[in-house]
Amino acid sequence: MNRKIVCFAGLKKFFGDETSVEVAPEESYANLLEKLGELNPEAKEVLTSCRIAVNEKFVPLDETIKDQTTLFLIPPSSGG
Amino acid sequence: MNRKIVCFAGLKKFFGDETSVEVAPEESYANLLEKLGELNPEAKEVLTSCRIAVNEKFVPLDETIKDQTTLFLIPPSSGG
Amino acid sequence: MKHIQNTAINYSELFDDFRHPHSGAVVLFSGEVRDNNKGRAVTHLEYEAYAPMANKMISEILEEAKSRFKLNQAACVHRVGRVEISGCAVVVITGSGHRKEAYDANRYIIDRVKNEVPIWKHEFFADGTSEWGQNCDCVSNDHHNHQHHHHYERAE
Amino acid sequence: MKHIQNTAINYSELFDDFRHPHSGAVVLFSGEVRDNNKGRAVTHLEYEAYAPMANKMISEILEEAKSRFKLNQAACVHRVGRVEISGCAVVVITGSGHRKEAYDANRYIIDRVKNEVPIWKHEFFADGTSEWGQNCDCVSNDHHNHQHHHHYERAE
Repeated sequence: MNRKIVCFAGLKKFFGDETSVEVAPEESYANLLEKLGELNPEAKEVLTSCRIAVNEKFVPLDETIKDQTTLFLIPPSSGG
Repeated sequence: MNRKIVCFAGLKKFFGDETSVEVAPEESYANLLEKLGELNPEAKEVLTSCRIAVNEKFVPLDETIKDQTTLFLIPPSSGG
Repeated sequence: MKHIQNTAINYSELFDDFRHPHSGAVVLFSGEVRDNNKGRAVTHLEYEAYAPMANKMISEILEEAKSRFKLNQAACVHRVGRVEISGCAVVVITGSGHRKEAYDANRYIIDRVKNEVPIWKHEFFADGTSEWGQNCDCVSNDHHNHQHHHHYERAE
Repeated sequence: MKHIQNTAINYSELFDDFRHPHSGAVVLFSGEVRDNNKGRAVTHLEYEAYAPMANKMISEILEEAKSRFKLNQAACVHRVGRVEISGCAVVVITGSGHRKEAYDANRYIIDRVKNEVPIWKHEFFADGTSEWGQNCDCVSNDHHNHQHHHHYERAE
């Protein structure tokens, strides 16, 4: 199953505004971050501190990717 | 020597806008507060927490009253 | 006088003027008149000051805060005269590179102004009485050990 | 969106509207763009946000602050888009009966907004380069143990 991933801020340098990754059933969000790191090894460091949001809520990374909606890849906040 | 004392806020109830007290040479500001307490015993309690200012500066109460200028009797602050 | 005024404090204007290219954090505190105090309905306040001394002391407190904290700017204005409910009695503005200093300095200034500067609050209550404050924020009834424990009803 | 906007923040108006008869203390924090950061001259910033989520999270943080502290009111607006030097990037206003709560709640809100809400700062430097922040106020170089340690130069 191909999942659409929306990227923000500095992540766009590595993946553009959005990218997509093929995920198998039972894979977790952490697995998805790993795959993104393989896609672009330069992004590996920042990916270790990224969170993932689904439906405007952060998801625990060890959870299985469950729904069909778009994933949002959230780098560390730097507002204010 | 008769000293003029300017009063503020709640002190006016006891002494009016200003009052005067006769002080002998070598008397301290603390002595002056005592005399004011004798003038109006109801004021004794608040006088224990009053400060005295001369030339826009607080003076140590145990100091001898030394100059000719007006004394300002300063009750506890309650601004803000 | 710069720090004492008997007309409404225009904090918007004070704040708009308070820009500094090195300031990343600006904190404004406004002390306002509440409609109640210790369970009693308040109609308005009147502030009295020993104005020249109060002005001088506030100026000194601001200078001390600027050197103690890393402030680019600091301002404080206190009202005298009648202030209505929700009216601004005192304003403190601090500007610094980072927010910690701006907050800490702001609080330092207002605490010292409230505790030390010769300004007095006269509270007018809905029942027609009035009282000279008493400034303590302390909720405790143990007022014996500090010096701000007085309130004395005014004979009307 | 109530808490995210791409036009200048009119803090004077926000502050003027922020009156409450039970509030004795109103604290306003304005986070502004400094002309320098870590020794480098800054020309301006641009903020990006995952706006619907940021808006929702700020709203939740305000509600939590209101119940955690004794606040009568709380407001927060964050800019997106280009903000010039001395421009306001974020404003937080809190109103409470007493000043301690107003200060503490204000700081609680800005700390959480800066650390948690999906908003990102893009710094533009005088030398023509730019960088995505890096938000930490920490002065220490030991960035290994917390999660806000990234900055990555953008290929222009």
